Amino acid sequence: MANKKNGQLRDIWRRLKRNRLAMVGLVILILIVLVAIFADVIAPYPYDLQNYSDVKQWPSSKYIFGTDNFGRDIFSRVIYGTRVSLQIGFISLSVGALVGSIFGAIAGYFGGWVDTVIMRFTDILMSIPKIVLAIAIASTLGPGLVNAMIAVAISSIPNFARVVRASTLTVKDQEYIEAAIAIGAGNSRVIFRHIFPNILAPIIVQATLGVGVSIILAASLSFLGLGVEPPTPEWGAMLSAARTYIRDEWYMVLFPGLAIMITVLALNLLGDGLRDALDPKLKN
Amino acid sequence: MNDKDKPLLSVRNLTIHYITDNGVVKAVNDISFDLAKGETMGLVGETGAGKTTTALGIMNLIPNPPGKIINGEILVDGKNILEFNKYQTRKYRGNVASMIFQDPMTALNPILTVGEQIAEVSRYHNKLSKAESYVKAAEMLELVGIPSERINEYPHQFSGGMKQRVVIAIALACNPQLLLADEPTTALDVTIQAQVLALMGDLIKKYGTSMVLITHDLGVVTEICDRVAIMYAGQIVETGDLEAVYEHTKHPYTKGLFGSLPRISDKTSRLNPIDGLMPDPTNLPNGCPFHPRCPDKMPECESRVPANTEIEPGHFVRCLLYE
Amino acid sequence: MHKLLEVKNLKKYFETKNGLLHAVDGVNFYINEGETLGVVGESGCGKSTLGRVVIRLLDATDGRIIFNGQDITNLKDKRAMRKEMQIIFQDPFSSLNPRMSVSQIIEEPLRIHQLCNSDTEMKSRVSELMDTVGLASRLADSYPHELDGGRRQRIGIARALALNPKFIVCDEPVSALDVSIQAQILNLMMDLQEELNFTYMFITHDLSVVKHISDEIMVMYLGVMVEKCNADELFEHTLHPYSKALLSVIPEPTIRKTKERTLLQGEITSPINPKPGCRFAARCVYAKELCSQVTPELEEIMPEHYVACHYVKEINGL
Amino acid sequence: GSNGGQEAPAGGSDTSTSGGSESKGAVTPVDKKDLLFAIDQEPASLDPYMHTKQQGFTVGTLIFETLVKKDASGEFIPWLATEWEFVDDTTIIFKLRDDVTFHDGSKFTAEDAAYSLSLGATSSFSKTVFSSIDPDNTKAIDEYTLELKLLNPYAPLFEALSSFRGAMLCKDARESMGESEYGRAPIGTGPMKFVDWVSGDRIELEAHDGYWGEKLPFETATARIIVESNSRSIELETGGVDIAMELAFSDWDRIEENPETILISGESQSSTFILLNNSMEPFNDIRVRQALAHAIDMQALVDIVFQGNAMVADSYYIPSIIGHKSVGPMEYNPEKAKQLLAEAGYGDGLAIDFYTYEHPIHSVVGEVLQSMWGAVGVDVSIKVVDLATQTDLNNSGKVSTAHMSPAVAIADPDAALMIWPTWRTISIRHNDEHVQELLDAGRATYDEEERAKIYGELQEYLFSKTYSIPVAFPRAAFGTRDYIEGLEFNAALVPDMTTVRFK
Amino acid sequence: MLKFTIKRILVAIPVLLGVTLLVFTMLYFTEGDPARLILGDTATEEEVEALREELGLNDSFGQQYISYLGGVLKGDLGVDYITGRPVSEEVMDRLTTTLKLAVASIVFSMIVAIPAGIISAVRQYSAVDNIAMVIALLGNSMPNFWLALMLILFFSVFLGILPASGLYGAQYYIMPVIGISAGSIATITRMTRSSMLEVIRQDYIRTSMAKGLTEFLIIVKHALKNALIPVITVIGIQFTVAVGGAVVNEQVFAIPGLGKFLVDAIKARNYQVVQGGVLVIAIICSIVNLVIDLLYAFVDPRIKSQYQKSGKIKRIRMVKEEG
Ligand SMILES: Nc1ncnc2c1ncn2[C@@H]1O[C@H](COP(=O)(O)OP(=O)(O)OP(=O)(O)O)[C@@H](O)[C@H]1O
Ligand SMILES: Nc1ncnc2c1ncn2[C@@H]1O[C@H](COP(=O)(O)OP(=O)(O)OP(=O)(O)O)[C@@H](O)[C@H]1O
Ligand SMILES: [Mg+2]
Ligand SMILES: [Mg+2]
Repeated sequence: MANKKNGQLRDIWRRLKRNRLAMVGLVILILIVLVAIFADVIAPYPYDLQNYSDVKQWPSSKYIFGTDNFGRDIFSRVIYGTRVSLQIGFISLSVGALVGSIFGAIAGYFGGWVDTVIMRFTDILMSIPKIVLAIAIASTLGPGLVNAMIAVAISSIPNFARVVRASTLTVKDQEYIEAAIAIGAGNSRVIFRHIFPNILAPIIVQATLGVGVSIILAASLSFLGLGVEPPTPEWGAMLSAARTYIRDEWYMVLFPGLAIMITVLALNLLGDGLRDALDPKLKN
Repeated sequence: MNDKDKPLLSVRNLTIHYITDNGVVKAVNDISFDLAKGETMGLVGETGAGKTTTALGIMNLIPNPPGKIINGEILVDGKNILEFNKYQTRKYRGNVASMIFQDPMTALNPILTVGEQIAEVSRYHNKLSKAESYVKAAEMLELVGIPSERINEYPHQFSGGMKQRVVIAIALACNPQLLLADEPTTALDVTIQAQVLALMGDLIKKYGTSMVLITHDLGVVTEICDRVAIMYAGQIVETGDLEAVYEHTKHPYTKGLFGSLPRISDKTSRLNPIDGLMPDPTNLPNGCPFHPRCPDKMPECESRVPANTEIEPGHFVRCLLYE
Repeated sequence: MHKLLEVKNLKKYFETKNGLLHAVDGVNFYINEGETLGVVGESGCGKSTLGRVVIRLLDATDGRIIFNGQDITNLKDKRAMRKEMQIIFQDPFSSLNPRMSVSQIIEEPLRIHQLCNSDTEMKSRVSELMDTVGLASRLADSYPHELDGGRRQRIGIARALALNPKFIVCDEPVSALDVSIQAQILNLMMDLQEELNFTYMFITHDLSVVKHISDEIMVMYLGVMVEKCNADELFEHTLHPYSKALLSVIPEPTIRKTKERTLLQGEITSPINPKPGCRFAARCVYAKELCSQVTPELEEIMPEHYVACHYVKEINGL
Repeated sequence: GSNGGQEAPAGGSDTSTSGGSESKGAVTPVDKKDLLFAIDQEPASLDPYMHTKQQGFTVGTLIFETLVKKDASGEFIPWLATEWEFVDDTTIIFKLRDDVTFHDGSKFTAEDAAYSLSLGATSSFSKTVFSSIDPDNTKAIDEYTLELKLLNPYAPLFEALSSFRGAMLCKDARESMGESEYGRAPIGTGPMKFVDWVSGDRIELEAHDGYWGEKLPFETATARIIVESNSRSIELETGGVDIAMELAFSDWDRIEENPETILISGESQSSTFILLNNSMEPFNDIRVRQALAHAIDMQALVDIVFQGNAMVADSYYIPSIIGHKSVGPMEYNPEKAKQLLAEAGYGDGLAIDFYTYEHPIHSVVGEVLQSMWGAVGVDVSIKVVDLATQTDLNNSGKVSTAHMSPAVAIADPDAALMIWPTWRTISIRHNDEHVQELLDAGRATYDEEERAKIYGELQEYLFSKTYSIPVAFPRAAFGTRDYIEGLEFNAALVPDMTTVRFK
Repeated sequence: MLKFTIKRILVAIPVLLGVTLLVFTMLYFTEGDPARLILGDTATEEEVEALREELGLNDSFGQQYISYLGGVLKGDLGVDYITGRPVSEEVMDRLTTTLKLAVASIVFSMIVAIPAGIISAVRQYSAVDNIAMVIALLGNSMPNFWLALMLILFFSVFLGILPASGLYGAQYYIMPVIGISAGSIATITRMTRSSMLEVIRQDYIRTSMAKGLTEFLIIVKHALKNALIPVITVIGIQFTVAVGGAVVNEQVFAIPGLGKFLVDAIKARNYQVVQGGVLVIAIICSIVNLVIDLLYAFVDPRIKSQYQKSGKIKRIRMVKEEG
C-alpha cells in the first residue's frame, strides 16, 4: 500500500523534479531547515552574547558576518534567526491555514447562509490591508512573538478560506462525493475523508507561498516595532535595529536581509513548482 | 489504389510516439492509407487506439514535446506536409486541410463572437477585408443552418448542437479539400447527432471535400462513410469499403467489436465481448499487438508482426491468418 | 409480482437564477423486484435527477416514493435505507475518490455501516467483492488513476454491492466505456442480477443498450414520462412521436438500413418554467393547437403500454 | 508630467529635482530664495501652548517671537519687550514694542502678551514651566505695558520667557479661529508667516512683509517631515534639503566629514535615566535599587547606546545648568550588586520587566541591561509595547523599569528635575516629601548661590536613595549644507531658525 | 448591468458595517489611552480624565459605536484627536497622494508583469521563463523596507540621480513605484503565467492553431483575453494593497500616504482616524471589487450575460495568493 501511495507522490515528484527552479528552491529550503535544526552546532557564539570590546566589527575570520552594535556575532544571530523566522512563518501559517481551511470547507460544502456569513467575514478581513490588519491585531494584543504570530495567522485566514472554498465547490460537484453520501457517509466524513484530501494541492501551494508572506509580514511588524521581544534574533527585528547603520556598517543590514530574501525566494520557487506539479491541468 | 484519381491524401508508414516520463507511448505505429478526392473514410477504434494522434499528425499539430513523428510521410496533393516550413504549414492548416475537434463545448473560444471565429479564417487565408469576411461568415452560418442574425452572439448563447455546427462552419470556411472530423458527434445527443451527421454528409457532398471521420461508433460510420479503417493499438488492422468490413469481417478484433455491440434487431441475452483490455501503449506486446486477446491466436502471432494484406480488392487485413 | 419501488407524481424543481427548473415533473412508475426499468431520453431531460431523487440523494419537491412498502419520501434517518438502495455512476473517473485505494473505496461502506467485526473479516469481504466484479485481487492497493475505465467501473459496482442492496440505480454506467468493455460490464451486471436478484433502474441514452438489458422501458422528455411499456413492445409498437423519432435515428452498425429516419428539428428546449401543454409540441411533426395548450395525461393505450400524447391513436392509426 | 499639479515645496524642486549630483557644489546660494529644512516628526499643532514637540517649536521660531531672548553670553536681552522691572518678587512690569504687527495685520499689544502668558499658566502642555504665573491677575496696564503677576517667586521665569515656550500669540485670531484651527494655521509676529500645511508632508511659510525687524534672506521656508533618519540624512547629503534636524548618531561622522555638509552638534539639556518603580516590589527595597545600579557598566552602556556621543551622567541634570553637582555614577561592581541582592533576599535571582517601545535608544538600553543585569542574576524580560501603551502604563504606575529621556523644556534645574515632584503620575512613585520640599525651595529662591546649594543637596539626596539611575548626558546634532551659516545649536533642540543665513 | 451594479453596492454595505465594527472592537480592547498620550507625562490625572470625557472615551462600547455610526451616516467621520481636525479632511489629504502612487505602481507593474508572464508561459521551463520568474520572485522575496533603503542607497546616494524622499514631481515617483511594485509584479507575473498556461492547453487554442493562425495572433487574440480574468483579480487585489498597505514604503520615502497615516494612528490610539482611514480603504476596496466585476463582464461575455440576466452575484474569483 505504501509503495502505491508513493507511486502517486512519485508522479508529483517527477514533475517537480523537472522544474529546475523548484529544485533549487527545495535544496535551499532543506539547507535552511537543517541550519535551523542544527543552529546550536553551527553558530559559533550564543546569539545574545554581548561583547563590548568587539562592537560593530566588520566581517572577518573571527566574525564572518561581523558584529552588531552590541558586539554580538551577526552570523550566530542569523543562524538562530533561521529558527525564529521559520517558526514564525510555519506556525503562524499553519494556524491560519487550518482555521481558514476549515472555514472555507464549511462555507463551500454547506453553502447557503453559512457560506454567506463566512464569506462576508472574509470580505471584511480582506478589505483591510494585510499589514494594517496585522498591525491593528498586534496593537490590540500587544507586541511579542506569540502575538505577532497570532496577528500573522489571522491575516492569512481569509486567503485560505477563499482558496479552500473555491476548491471545495469544485470537488463537491464530483460524483465521488455523491457516491460517499449514497453509501451513507456523514458530513464530517465527507469533508475530512473525501473533500480535504482532494483539495490538499491548492492548500499546499498556498501554504508554501504563504510561509514566505508570513515571514515577510512578521519582519515588517518587527520593522514597525510590533514584532518579537529582544534579544530574540528575528531577522526582521535585526534589520530594523540595524537600519540606522545601513550607510556605514551596511553588513549589519545585508545579512539578515539576504537571509529573508533567500528563504522567501526558496519558498516561492518551491511553491510555484508545486503549483505546476500538483495542477493536473498542467500535466503534459 | 486502382486506376482511380491520384489520392488526395496519402499516409505512408506513419509512426508517432509521445516521449513521456513514464515511457515512450507508441501511439501510431506504421500506418498507411490513401484517401481519394471526395471520399469519406471512417477511422474507428477504441480509446487510445491512436485516432486523434493520426489526425493531428495529418494537420502537423502533434504537440512537441512530448509528441514526435518518428517516421513516415503525409502526402497531400503529392506534397509531403511534414517538410513544410512554418509559413507553408500555416497556409496548409485551415485552408487545405481543416479539423473538427471532438468537444464543441470547448473547441470554441468563449470570448469571441462566433462570427469572428468563422470570419478570421477566411480573413487570414483569403485576405478578405473585415466586412467581406463577415459576409462570408454569415453565409457559412446559414449554410450550417444557423440564422445569420446570430453572427454576433457568443458560444455560450448556443446549444451544443449549434456549437458543433459553428465548428463545422469554421472548418469549412475556406473550402478545404480535406476535412478531419475527430468524433464530431460524440458529445451530442442522438437526435442532434443525426442532424449534424446529415448536415455534414450534405456539405461534403456539395463541396466534394474528402473526409476522415474519426469515431468509435460503428453505427455512425454506416451513416456517412464510403470506407472504414479499424484501428487497434496504433495500427490499422482492417480496412475496406463498408460492405467488406461489415459483412465480410476478417480480423478477429473487428469481429470482436461487432460481437460486443448490443443490437436492437436481435435479442441476445449475453453479449460476446473481446476478453481483456487494450495493451499499454508504452509496452506493446511483441508480434501482433492483438494476440493476447485474440481467440484465434497462433504461436507465430507472438513473434511476428503481420503485414498489411489485401485479401480482396480494396480490403486489407493485418493478421497472420490471412497472410 | 412484488412492487419493490413505486413512485407517485414525483416532482423535482431546482431554483435557478433564471427561474424554477422543472427537472422532473410528475413522474409515476413502479418497478417489480428483480426486474430492470430502463430510462431513456435526451441529455437534460431529468433522468439523473429522477434517479437521485428516488434514492434520496436529492429531496423531492413533491410526490411520494414508496420502497418495499415503506414511504421513504421524507425519511429522516436514511442510514438503513442507504443499505438497501445504491447507485452506480456514469463517469468511472470522477465517481471514485482519487486519493483512496481500491480497497479503501470498497471498504468504506462496510466501515460506515459497521458491517464487519474485524479487519480480517473486512479484508476477506473486500476480496470477495472484488472477485464478484472480476477485479484481480492484486489491484487492491492500486489507485483509480492507475486503472482503465472498465476496471474503475467495476470498483464502482463493487462499492455499490458491498452493502447488499436490493435496488440499484445505474446512471449511464457504460456510456463512458468502449464497446468491448461496455459489453463486459453489461454482462457482469446481468449476471449479478440473476445471481443476487437485484432490481435495477437503468438510466441511459443508448437505446440498444437499454433494450438489451431492460424488462420495462420508460421514455422521458423534458422532465416528464412520455411512454412506458415492455422493452420489446416499445421497439415493436412505438407509439409516441418522440419515441418514434428517437428510435429512428439510432445509428445501427449495419449497412442495410431498413428504417425511415425522422430527423427532429431543433433541440430540447429549456426546462425552466415550462409552459403548459405537451413539452414535445415544439419539435413534433404532428403537433396541433391542442398540444401547446393542454398537457397530455399518461394513458394506457395498449395493455401495460402507457403513452402521453393527445393524438397517439390517430398517429398510429389505432 | 508633474503628476497632478502637486507643487514642489517652495524651491525644493530646484535643488532636489535636479538631483543630488548636480547640487553637489553646483548650488549658488546667493540667489537662493528659499529655505528647506527637514524635521523628524509631524507636529500635532504649531500653537506653542498646545503641544510639547520640539519639531513644532522649531518651525514656530520663524512664526512666533518671545518677549525676551537670551544672547550668546547667556544674558537676557529685549525682544518684543523693550524693558522690564521687578516691582516685587511676584510682580514684573514689561514695556512692549509699539511697532509690531501680526501676520493678519493687527497690532501686537499688551493684551496679547497677557493672553499668551495666562494661557501658558493654564495649558496642560506648558504649565510645567509657567505654573507660577497668576493667570487672573496678569494684565495689560496700557496698550504696550504688561503687568506679570506670579503666584509665588519663580526663579526660572526669564529662562522660561526667553524659551520658545513663551511665544506671543494673537489673542483675537486665536479666539476667533478656535485653538485647533489656530494651531493648524497660526498667526504670530515672526518674520515668516504661515502659508500651507500638507498633512504628513510639509509646512510652508513665506516672508511677512510687515515684519518689524530685520528681514530674513529667504522668501519662503519649508519644513519637510521626514521620519526615517536615514532618509533625512540622505536628503541633506544629496542637497534635497538645506538643514536636517535630529541626525541619528550613526550619521554624524559622515555629515561631519562631507565637505558639503556641516554638523552642528552640542550637548542636549535633557538627560536620560533608568526609571525604577519605587512603589513596586522589589524596587521599594533600596538594596535592590543599588544592586541594579552597581551592576551596570555605565561607560560601556553609554558608549554602545550613544555611540560615543554622550557623557556618562554623574548626576540628575547636565553640568551647564546651575546647581549641578557631580554625585555619581555608582561604581560598577557586580560582586557588590550580587551581595546586595542576596541581602535583599534575591540571592537566587530575580525576574523583572523592562518596558520599551519602538525607539532607537530605549530598546538598545534594554538589551544591554538585559545582558548586564543578567550577569548578576537578574533576569530581564523586555516588554516592547507601543508608545501609547507605554505612556498609559507609565502614568498608571505599572511600569517596573524603563529607560527615559524626558525633554527638559528650559535650561533650569526646576525644569530639569521635572520628573521628581510627588504629584507626577509617572511610575517612579517615590513619594518622598523631602524631595518635594527641596524642589519647592529651589523654585522659590532667586539667589543663585543659595539655589545652587539647595539643588546640590537634592542631587545628593536623590543619589543616596537611588530612586532612579542616571544614565547619560547625550549630545544631539543638526546638519546643514555648507552654504548655511548662523544656525546655532540649541540645548533644548529648538534651534532659532531666524538666525539662518546663506553664505 | 445597472441592476447588478446597484445590488453589488448594496451588498458592500454590510461588509463596510462589519469593517467598522471589527476595527472598533479591536481598538476598544487595545491598551493605551489616547488622552494620556496627547497630554503627555506631565498632565495630572484630572486633566487626562477631563480630556477623556471630552473625547467621549468614557462612554460605553455601544454608545461610542452608535454615536460613531450616527456620525458616519451623516458624513461625519469624527475628529483627529491629535490635530483636532475633521478625520475626513485628514484622510482625503492622504488619499489623493496614495491614489496617485497606487495607480502609478499598478500601471508600472502591469507593464512589466503581463508581458513577462506571457513570455514565461509561452516558453515554459525555458531559460527566459526561469529568468523572468526569478526576477519577479526576487521582488517579492525582499522585505519591503530593505528594498526601499537599498534603492535609496543606490539611486540617491551612489548615483545621485533620484531624489530620496517626497513626492513632488515625476522623478520622485520612480523609487516608491519600484518599491511598491516589487511585490505586485511578482504576483501578477505568476498569475499571468499560470493563467496563460492553463488557457494555452484549452481546446480552442488548438482550434485556432488548426485554423493556421500565427502564433502571435493566437496568443494575443485567443489566449490572452481568456487568461485575463484571474489576472484582473490579482491586479485589483494588488491595487488595494498599494492603497493601504504601502506603509513601509511611505515611511522610508517620506510620503504622506494613507497606510503610514493609519499605522501611526493605530499607534497613537487615534481611534477616529483609524476608523475613518480603514473605512475609506474598505470603500475603495469595494469600489475596486466592483470595477473588477464589471471588467470581468467586459472581458468575458458569459459573465456579462450572467449579470444582465439578473442582478444575482456570482463572483468568479481566483484568489490564489496575495502579496
Ligand atoms: N500529449 C500526449 N502525451 C502523451 N501521450 C499522449 C498524448 N496524446 C495522446 N497520448 C497517448 O497516445 C495514445 C493515442 O492517443 P489518441 O488520443 O490518439 O487516441 P484516440 O484513439 O484518439 O483515443 P480517444 O478515443 O480516447 O480519443 C494514447 O495512449 C494516449 O494516452
Ligand atoms: N443541482 C442542480 N441545480 C440546478 N439544476 C439542475 C441540478 N441538477 C440538474 N439540474 C438540471 O435539471 C435538468 C435535468 O438534469 P439531469 O442531470 O437529471 O438530466 P439527465 O437526463 O441526466 O441528462 P444527461 O443525459 O446529460 O445526464 C437539467 O436541465 C439540469 O441542468
Ligand atoms: Mg481522440
Ligand atoms: Mg445524467
